[in-house]
Amino acid sequence: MSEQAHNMESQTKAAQEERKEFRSYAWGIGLALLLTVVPFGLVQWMAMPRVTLLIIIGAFALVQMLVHFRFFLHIGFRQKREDLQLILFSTVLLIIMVAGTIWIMASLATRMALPGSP
Amino acid sequence: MRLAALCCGVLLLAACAGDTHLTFLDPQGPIAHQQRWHFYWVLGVMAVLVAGPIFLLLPFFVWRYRYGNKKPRYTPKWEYSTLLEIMSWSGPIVIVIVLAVFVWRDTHKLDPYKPIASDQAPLQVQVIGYDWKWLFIYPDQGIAGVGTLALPVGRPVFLHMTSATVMQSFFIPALGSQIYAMGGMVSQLNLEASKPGKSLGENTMYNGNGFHQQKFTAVAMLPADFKAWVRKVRATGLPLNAQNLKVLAQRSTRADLIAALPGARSMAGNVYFTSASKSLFPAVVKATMDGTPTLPESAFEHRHTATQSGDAADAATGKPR
Amino acid sequence: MSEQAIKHPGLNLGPAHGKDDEAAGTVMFGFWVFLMSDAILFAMVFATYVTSLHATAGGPGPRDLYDIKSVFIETMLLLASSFTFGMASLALKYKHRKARLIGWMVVTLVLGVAFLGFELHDFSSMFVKGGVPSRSGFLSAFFDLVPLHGLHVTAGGIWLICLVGQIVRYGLDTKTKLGIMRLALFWHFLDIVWIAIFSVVYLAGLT
Amino acid sequence: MNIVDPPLGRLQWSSLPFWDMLQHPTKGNIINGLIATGAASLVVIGAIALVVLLTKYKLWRPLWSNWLTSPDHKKIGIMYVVIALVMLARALIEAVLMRGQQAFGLGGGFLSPEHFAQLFSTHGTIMIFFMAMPFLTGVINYVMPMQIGARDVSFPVLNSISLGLTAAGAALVMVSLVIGKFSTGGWFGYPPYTEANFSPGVGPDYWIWALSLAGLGSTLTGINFAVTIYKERAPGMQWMRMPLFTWTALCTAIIMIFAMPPLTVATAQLALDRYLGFHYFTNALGGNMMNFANLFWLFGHPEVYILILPAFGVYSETISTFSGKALFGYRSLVMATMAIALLSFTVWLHHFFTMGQNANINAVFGIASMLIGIPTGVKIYDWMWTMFRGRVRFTVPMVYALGFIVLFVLGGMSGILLANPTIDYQVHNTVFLVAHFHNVAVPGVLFGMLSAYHFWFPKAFGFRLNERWGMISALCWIFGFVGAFFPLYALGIMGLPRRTVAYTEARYVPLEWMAFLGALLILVALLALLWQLWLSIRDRADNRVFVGDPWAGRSLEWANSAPPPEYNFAVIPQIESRDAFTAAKEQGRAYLRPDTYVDIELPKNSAMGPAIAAISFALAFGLVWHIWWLVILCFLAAIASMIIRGFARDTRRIVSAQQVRQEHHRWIDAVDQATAISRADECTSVNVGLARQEADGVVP
Repeated sequence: MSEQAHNMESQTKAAQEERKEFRSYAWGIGLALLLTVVPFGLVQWMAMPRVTLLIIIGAFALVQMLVHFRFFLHIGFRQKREDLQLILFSTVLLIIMVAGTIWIMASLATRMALPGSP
Repeated sequence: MRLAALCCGVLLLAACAGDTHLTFLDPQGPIAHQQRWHFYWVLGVMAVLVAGPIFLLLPFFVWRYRYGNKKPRYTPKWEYSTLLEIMSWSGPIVIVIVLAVFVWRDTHKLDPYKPIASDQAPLQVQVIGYDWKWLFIYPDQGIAGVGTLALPVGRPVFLHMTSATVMQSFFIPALGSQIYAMGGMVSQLNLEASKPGKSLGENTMYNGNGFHQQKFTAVAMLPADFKAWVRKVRATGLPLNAQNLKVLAQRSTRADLIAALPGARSMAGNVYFTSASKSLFPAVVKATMDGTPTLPESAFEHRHTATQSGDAADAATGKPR
Repeated sequence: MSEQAIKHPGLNLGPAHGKDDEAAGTVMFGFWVFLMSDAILFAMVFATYVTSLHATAGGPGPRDLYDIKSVFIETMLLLASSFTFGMASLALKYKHRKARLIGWMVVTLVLGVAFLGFELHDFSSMFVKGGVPSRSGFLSAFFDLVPLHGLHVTAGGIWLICLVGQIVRYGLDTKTKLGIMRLALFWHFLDIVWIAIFSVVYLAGLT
Repeated sequence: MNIVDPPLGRLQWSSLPFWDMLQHPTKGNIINGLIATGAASLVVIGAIALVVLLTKYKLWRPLWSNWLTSPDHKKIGIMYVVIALVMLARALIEAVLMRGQQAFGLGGGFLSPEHFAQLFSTHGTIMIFFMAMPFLTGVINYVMPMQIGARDVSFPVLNSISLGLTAAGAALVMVSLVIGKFSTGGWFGYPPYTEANFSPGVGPDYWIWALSLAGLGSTLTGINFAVTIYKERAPGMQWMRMPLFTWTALCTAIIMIFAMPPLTVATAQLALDRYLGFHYFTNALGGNMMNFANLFWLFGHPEVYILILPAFGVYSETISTFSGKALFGYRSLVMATMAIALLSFTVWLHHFFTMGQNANINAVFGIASMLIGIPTGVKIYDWMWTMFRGRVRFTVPMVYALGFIVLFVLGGMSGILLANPTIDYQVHNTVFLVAHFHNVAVPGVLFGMLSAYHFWFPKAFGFRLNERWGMISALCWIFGFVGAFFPLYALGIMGLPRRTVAYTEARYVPLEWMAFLGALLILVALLALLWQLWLSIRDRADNRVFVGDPWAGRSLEWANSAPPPEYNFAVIPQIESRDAFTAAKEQGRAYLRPDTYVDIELPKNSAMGPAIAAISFALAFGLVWHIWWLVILCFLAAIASMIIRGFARDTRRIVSAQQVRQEHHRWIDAVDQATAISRADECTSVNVGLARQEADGVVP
């Protein structure tokens, strides 16, 4: 293969790659927009039970975070393992810390209240 | 090590010999009694199963396989044995599982918030932590005191506590658990004394220069003596009014407080109050929570209503409900 | 080839970048670790906020203070800036002219500054309504969480200006490229934090 | 916060330690004033003496260019250890003062309550953040990159910045001796006591900013170490071939990365409360001090394992080396280390069982705490099986290791007792707790670090430490520890709260005296350690181990000269098994001359470390004293220095292949001339660092 042909080929390959990555960003922004607009709309215009609304907001937020990780930060399951390991491990610790804190503080809040007050 | 443990044991026995009961190893009530049992039990399990094997094997290995001893086998590359690995893991796992079962059961059984089963209604006491003294309010009797927590023997005591200043920890070792008292919050503690006697009471959470003087005596007395004590306090106590409470709330030790309240000098190192209203404790909690320095007027009821409610409660004292 | 392209999460340099691509491995991993540490920091501030929700101490609460329209605009600005930074990353990776890269970066900066402007406006209108941090535990927690994100965005903005300076001064050498890649991670990460903020703080607060 | 504060903020003449004594010369004030002034003068005189000596011997330039600005992980490691030893001396003297006060504390004593409170606060803060942390960070810095066959850590200049931040924090604590007073709120500084309305002085501010600087430094260090171990391992150094010390370093680094943020949040929120009137932890207006307890221990408990894991790693190395045997149960030890690292994040609540949460929570966290006993127990057993059928040499590092095992088992037992909420209700906040955590921290951290100090000192400086005085010191540490802390178990059970300046209970006195005598013995141990250092430096010519392997070491840090060249290895080694250096020695490829040498690229010196140290110290000092112009200036300077560093390009330099060849040949020549010695002679001057190889199963 001549030098020039090789160059040509790598250029077209690069162009393909670029289109692929651009589509990834475009998908990302599209999904993110959708996942943002819906909960905002629900809060603004829809009357529904508070708990349902909270669950929907939470679910949309989680999905949107995944979308950002996937399409903007290019995290996937084909990565070198250490990076994914790092993120999953951090998530586990984050959940332990936050869930533990809320569990403890909620228990304390109920048990520290002045008897006879709400 | 065994020797050290023995020495400690002897010293503890000596410690029990004094006038004031200092420790849960010399329990004065059912809670501390159970805690003593847990302590010995866990200690025993670990001494036998954990420390025992290690303290036997370690000196033996170290001596037998010392560099100067050429006789025993030397296997510089030996680094794995399935049997030993299984033993190393399974031993601690079994011990922890056994202990975990007991921890789960006992933690629920001895939750400080859990009322003590009894055929008598618990005596209500409200505790307010000040720097550096505890104020004990007996809302049903309409009295309050600093320096002595009087308890009738055989009747559960239900304490509500808060702090008017920083975080403190209320603790009578010979009777039972300690628990934090915090500003704007109310924590609870259930105790019971099973025999008459004096026990050490204290704050264990550092709160400034007078911290080490923040002690009191928990005096367990027979029900009749308790009634007499209540009457005596009512007869001799100072009124718990806004002015006296202001003096009480200053950062001062009990000795300073007595010096500042001339009427308290005849109370043998204690300060007793009458006309302690039921609304005082919630008022202090609320005021601390709101950051308001002075209590509302409603926290101090008129003397005769307090006495009336006190009498009513007095009549109920000791009677099964 | 495609294995190369997905070597490091976040924004890659292509294999055509040669030595720079190799150098990216350690630096980008290090920055990911830093981001995860930062994520724990935010998580703890979130936890404080959630546990302080009822600590309004009689002061104004979420419904009295939050303005959903403004938050929506802020969200759109930040989302758009994430996308424009993505475009800058593509320009960097596929070796387009410097002008294109700088152009996208400047657009990102403008969006970021606009976001900060709206946020500051939010804060000032909260102050007017009595929502100052020293009013209650709840407001303290709010003014820990949201401005912390704002400070991160500010830092990102300053960093972005410095990087543009480095591009102008040194061109696209290894260090500049790695800098842009790290800032891209940082910027997208802040967007993810913002998702949590608008959901947990604003939307949940207004239900 | 008052913007129109005077130019020097809160700084006044009364901030000096002898002011009170001169204004109100009562007996108590004079005693306390003299002690405080004495301590302050020690700091000032020490600083002046240092400056004079440096000037007299014209050492400023070498200090600057060889040490302070050096990005070399070995030098940074040594500087960390120096900080740790200086701070150890101070905190230990404070401990002896406190024990002395309590021995005389029946109804009084000689220290004022406030002075006593400053002592326990600084003692705890220093021992955790400015003794243990720098010590272990220093040891890891020195050893770990060599153990994995790397030239340096991943981010050498960041390493230097981390050191600068730690040094600035330590300096802030030292300055608090001279100007103003340190916090009286203990090392965990619980609000609301540390809030502005209960502690209006500068004390808690000193505490907040010292911790913030140290915490930031540790976060960056953790990132650096973790990335180094992930990315810089020599070819063939697979995960399961890494020495155990490197494994513990990795787990420690991971904990640093994830455990420091809660501390940063807690101290920052406390600072906002104090400076700007926020209400995170105040009594009033919705503040909640329980949040602080929760956040602090979310950091505080993992911190315990940051401290203890590297020591576990050190013991794994020393026990294996001085038993002349491969480490038993490597896989189990690795798994146990990782299990401890993960579990360390699930037990924080056991520091406040008595706060009032429900029994389910207490029981869950109690059981989780006991779970840590499992991997720890496995480790102890595996170390014992390492000695089994080995040849145990009673060197100083090994004596520390043996002392550790015995004492640590007892500390672990008291830990299991405390993990029972029902028992914790009885001994929490008493000196039983103090005895427990010293019983795990002193053998588990300090002994480990001293073991490491004796083990790797010859590698770092090229000569061995005096064994005789090392042994005296080690025995004094061990027996002094027993004397100082076992009585506290009994005292705690007798209801003596921690942090008590005085007491009225006569039954405490005999035990207090036992503890005081133990503390004095520990002081002797420290003096013996200093004396040993002096003797060893004096006699260094007789104890040189330039060949680099004085203890028949097993891992790669022994595979170069002592001290090692700045690039660690002339040729990056290829690793084929665990215990890489032992394998190389056995196969006869430990001391080869390679055919070719190549240029080695190293980072250039950078002033970023000392610059950040100076700026962050001044920034923190300004914050403590409300000197706002200084704060603003330093804040801008910090940002400017980072921007300038971002624009720096010429940051690498080359060590030529020629120079590498020269240095390497000099070392190999020394190896060729050296006589290999048997282990019986390792503590004599015949030991120049070459170990005799024997056939398998024959004692060398």
